[in-house]
Amino acid sequence: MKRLLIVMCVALAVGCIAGAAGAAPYVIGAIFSTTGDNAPLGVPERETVEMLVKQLNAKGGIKGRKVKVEFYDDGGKPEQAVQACEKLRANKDVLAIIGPTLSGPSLAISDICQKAGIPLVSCAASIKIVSPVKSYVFKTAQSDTHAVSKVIDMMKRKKIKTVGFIHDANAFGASGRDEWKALSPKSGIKTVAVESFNTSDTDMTSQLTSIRKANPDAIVCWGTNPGPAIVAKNASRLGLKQPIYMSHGIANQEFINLAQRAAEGILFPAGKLLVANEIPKTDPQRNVLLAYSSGFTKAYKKPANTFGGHAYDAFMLVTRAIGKVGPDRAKIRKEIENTKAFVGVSGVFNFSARDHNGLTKQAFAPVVISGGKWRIAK
Amino acid sequence: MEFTGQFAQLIVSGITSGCIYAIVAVGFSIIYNSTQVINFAQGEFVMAGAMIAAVLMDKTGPAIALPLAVAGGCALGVVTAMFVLAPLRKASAVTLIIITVGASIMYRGLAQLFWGETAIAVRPFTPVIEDGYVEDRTVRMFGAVVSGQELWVVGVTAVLVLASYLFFRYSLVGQAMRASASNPMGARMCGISVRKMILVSFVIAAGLGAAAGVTVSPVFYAKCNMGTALGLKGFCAAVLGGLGNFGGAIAAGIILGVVESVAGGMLWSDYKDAVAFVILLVILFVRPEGLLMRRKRAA
Amino acid sequence: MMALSNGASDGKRRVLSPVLGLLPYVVFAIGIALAPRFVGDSSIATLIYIGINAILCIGLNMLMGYAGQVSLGHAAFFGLGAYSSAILTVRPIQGPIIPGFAAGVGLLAALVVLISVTRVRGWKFAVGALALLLLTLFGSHARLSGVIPIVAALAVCSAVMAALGLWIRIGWSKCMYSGLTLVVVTVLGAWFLRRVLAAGGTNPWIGIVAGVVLTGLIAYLVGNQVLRLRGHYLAMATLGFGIIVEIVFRQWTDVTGGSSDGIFGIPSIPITSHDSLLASGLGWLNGAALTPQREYFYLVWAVVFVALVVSVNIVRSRVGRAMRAVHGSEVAAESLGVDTERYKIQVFVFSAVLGSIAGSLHAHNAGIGYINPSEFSFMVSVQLLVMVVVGGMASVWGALLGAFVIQLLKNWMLDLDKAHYVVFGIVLKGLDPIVFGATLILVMILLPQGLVRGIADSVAASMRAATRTKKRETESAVGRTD
Amino acid sequence: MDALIELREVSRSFGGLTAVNRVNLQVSRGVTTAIIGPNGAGKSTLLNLVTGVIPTTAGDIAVGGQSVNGRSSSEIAAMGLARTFQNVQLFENMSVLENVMVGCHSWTRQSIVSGALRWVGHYREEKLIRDESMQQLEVVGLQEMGDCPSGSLPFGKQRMLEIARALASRPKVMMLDEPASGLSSRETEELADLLRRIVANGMTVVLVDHDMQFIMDISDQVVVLDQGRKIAEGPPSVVQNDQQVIAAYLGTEA
Repeated sequence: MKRLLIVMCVALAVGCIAGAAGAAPYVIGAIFSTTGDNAPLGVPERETVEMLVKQLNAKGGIKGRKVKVEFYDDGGKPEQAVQACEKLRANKDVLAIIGPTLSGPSLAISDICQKAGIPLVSCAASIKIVSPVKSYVFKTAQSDTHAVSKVIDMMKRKKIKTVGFIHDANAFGASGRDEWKALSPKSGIKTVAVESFNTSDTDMTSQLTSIRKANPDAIVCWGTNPGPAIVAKNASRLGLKQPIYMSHGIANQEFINLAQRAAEGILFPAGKLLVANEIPKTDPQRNVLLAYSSGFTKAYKKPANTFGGHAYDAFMLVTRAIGKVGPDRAKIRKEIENTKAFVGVSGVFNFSARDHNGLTKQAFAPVVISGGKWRIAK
Repeated sequence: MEFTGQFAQLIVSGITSGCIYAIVAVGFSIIYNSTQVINFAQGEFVMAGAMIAAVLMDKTGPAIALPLAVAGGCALGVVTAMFVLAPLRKASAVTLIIITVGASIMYRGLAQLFWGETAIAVRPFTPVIEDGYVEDRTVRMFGAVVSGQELWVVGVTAVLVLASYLFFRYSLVGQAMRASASNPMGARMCGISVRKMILVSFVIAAGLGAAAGVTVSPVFYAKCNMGTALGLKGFCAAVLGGLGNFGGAIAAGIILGVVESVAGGMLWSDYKDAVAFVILLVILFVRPEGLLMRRKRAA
Repeated sequence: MMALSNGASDGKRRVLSPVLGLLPYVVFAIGIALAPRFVGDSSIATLIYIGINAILCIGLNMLMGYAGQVSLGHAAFFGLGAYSSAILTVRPIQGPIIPGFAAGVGLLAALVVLISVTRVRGWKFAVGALALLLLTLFGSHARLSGVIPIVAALAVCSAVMAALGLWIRIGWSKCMYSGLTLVVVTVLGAWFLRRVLAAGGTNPWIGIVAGVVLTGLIAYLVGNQVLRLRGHYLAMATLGFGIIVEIVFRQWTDVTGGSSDGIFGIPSIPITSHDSLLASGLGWLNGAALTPQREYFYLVWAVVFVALVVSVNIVRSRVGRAMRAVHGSEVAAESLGVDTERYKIQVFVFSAVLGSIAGSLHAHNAGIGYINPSEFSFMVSVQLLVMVVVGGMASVWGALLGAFVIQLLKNWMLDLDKAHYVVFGIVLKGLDPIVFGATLILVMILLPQGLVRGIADSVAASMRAATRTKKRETESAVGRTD
Repeated sequence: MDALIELREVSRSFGGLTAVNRVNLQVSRGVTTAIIGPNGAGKSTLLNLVTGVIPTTAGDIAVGGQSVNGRSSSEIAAMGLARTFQNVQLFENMSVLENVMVGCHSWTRQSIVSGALRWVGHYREEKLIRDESMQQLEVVGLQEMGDCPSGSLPFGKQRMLEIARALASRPKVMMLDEPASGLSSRETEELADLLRRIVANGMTVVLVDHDMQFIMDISDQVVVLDQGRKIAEGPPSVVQNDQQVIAAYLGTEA
């Protein structure tokens, strides 16, 4: 009797749920990391797209035809992203794919989308997604090159000559380190120490001690939560006086909750979303940012963050293209490639055949944390 | 902050993580002694304690959250004991290892499902609340800055270790457990229900783990996947100290914490995590019964 | 008459059994050949993943199911194969690293020769290993190019090791071989890597072979030390080894590309040129145009078929029985002259080699060609454990079934996440760890031998019961003559 | 007569306790030797010393003329020494026939590669192994049960299977560790009959047991151990009446 029970329950688990038959609406695929270590990045992206679809369909969709988004979760794993992408590719109605959240999965499926001729608009940071350029592959997140060059600008203003660099060992941190190694020598900034920590590390005192030995003018920490918050706490406990610069990876409330007082005075480049109310009226992004952040906070009772912003831009780019050229993958690709001066949350996009990211370092605003809030750094 | 200050700071943070490795190692030894089983889910007990405390802390305050967290950990211990005891008749070492590995990843998945993936800040036991920030008291000790919570960690560790030592040495149940560990058949002869003893050993090990989780999470954070790393490092300490040997487990835990912290600071930080596992492999190859144990009789 | 019928039935059984024996393979081969015809593109990708996991599981099953040695770090061999192939085909090792890397591989080979030839152990092994290490460090500084330095190095190394062999009495000639291997492999390795760098990457087949060689060396060395341990110590050692290898993949960015980009743009492995007979044959089988992905499907599943046949052959051979005896009772096997340590290492290396081949196939996966350290982490080792456990600890076909069931389960959970059900306010997502953990526990408690063995045993037992009753009836009916 | 097993001044101690104390012993070809003694006399330890399961503390053991110390028990077995165990150690994950086929391991040569690729020598040797195993099964009367799982056999049959398996390794000398313990009188008789047939085929057998009646009418030579020391040696009739043996072992029989 026991064996029967087991065989039955496994069979039940294997029974597939019949996919919903594609109705008339335009179908867009979306792959985000809503589980696993990087859920804090993927969840707001999925919520943003769900909000935007509701808003769009409430206004009658694109020229009267509703929009339907097929959400998949890749759990931050390249293999799972490939499985999801294969399911989307098999569905002929899918016009474009938004996401994935992370560089690894994006690189894994970029070839599939390129060969299958499906426009892919990734929300991940790594520059390798769009260089060498693949005609069908775009990305809306600011590249690490932009973030790093923004940090270097912020440092030049403070006349900083030597830096201690510490980064998370995961994809985000390693990509930041590679860009830093490439760009910092050009602007005369010497890196006197490079340290790394594991994503699940709970104590970075040893790394910070060896940075302190090198006695740099400033410290740069590149990673996504919760690592950088621990670096901030350990640094303040060690009494490190140098200014601490971090990456746009800490641009969410979780960082401030964890770091508490240690977050004071930390400078980092972030999408203008965080300081939307402070940016001057003349900036074209102002009302887009305010509309998005208020809409998101009303819908989900938590502040919007820049990762959600990447998904906002991706969705907008795709739906605008469909609106202009109709449901044809090749035309949509060409339309996105020719998009000029598109005011998004992550910045003002100017795509071209050679630049499938369309952003410059102006997409970032210099932000400082003071009084537990984000402020524009002078 | 010349060289000695930095070194002292490394030692302090090493001792803090070392204490947690020590308690997890003691948890491993308690369960190993009574069931010859390596309980892979030991790290998840620490996570359970930390997460329950973090989730309840704001709603109910520390007075209720902390005991509830330890109780939650013990409940998890009972459930794990049930899984391990179920196939006991035809249980080979392979089966039991696979069961505890399964339990470990299942608990981690459940924690992620119910409490989400974000890292939750936990209020220290003795916080200093200034202008809206919940900060932890710090005190300078021989050149290094030590936070109040770290002192709590060392204190609680000492208390827990002492309590478990006294329990196994002098209390009736403790001796019954040691009896059933060394000779299950003999223990049954004296009317000790070995099943109940195994259950009690899981509850104690889980309680210790949860208490460790509650105490250490304010130092950094509580997150659903913190259990795995702590469990593995704790196991390295348990093997370093000689499986089943309490004193060895405690000493080895602290040694491992300090060595890892100093090696990370002085040598190269990229491979800081690998230090514990390299030590594990060297120990397993050279002296499987651990550094601090007398060479066990070969028979 | 009784003997005759008995003989006849035996005769019939003996003629029948090879045919019966081959039946499952024929059915399996036909299944592979015709599957792409009835299956859409997205399922082809899933089937390729199932195939790659099946090769891994067959290897792990031999190690855990038959030889009873638990490994919680099997993803490390999967990773070693993948990275060897990817590095040698797309991202050749840069100039400055080559001498060091080649010296490292030389040291590995020398250690393997030292152990396998002299069967030395304990402090004597430590002394030998230390000597080889010093020679390697010394050798890697001296520029080993040009005939004279190489011959000099050969002389020095073999002399030193021979002297060492004499001194600690483990046979000077055997020790000399390890010295020779050190220099030869280092020089050959450096030459090969420079050629690969110059050519910007070799063709995939050489990558696979190199992966198998490297993984085999490492597996032999680790296995030699690890397999003397019992039960949970062995599980822990393999777990530690797996985590160290993953950290190296993540941190050694100059060689492995680290965790940010991993290695991308890895070409697929073409098995036919487009106008060849095989291409048209496969095209006919496939019913539609032969896309690179379907071509890759045939390659992967051909390797699965070979792995299956080889594994079943080994299980049903002298060495296979020796391995299963080690699992049954190690002391009894020793008492029958089975050198348990040697066979444990052989099956450990065999499962590592299969893991390496699966890794190479994963790296060259058609249309993807991307690998990242997160694909070789501890969780992947646990997933392999689940597949082997579900399929059945001691059944090669079970490993295949385990790979199918778990991959379909993962796909089904992908759809479950898509549906985004909300139960009591909790969004059902990320159920993989829960389902896999629960499966491990349930199967180990209710059905320790796993699905296939569980079913096979009950079928076999009922068949045997049936034949015994039939035989008893014929005997009673005819009346025993002897 | 050349001695198949020779023990010179062999002793073994665990910490303070000396289990075997300077024992000298010779087992010659064709002489069925029994080693008896009260429980805890060191019989099983002696057996484990000879088969290399545990190393000796002092003294030297030779099997077939070659010294044994430092060799693994598989090397010693390959020298022609087979044994059975006090608590039966069958390969329960394998069938009855397969158990015996493992016995043929030491005198066969097929490697993992020839097994995997079904090299030419494979089938020839497999047939050889299968026939030898069936023959051994016939000796112990288990040829019908070839395909059943070994775990499903009744206890008596399991002991017989273990002996068949040991025979399959074509040993020069066989050491049986308390073969009669746990057997019914009919099974003990069956076992005695089997042993007689095996000895008749020229096999040298060493019995380690404390079932006096079973020992006395089978063995040619009896060695008595007490507290690890050899206190008597000789034919069964002599040993039976030796006062020292009676005092130490048979106790107050009268």
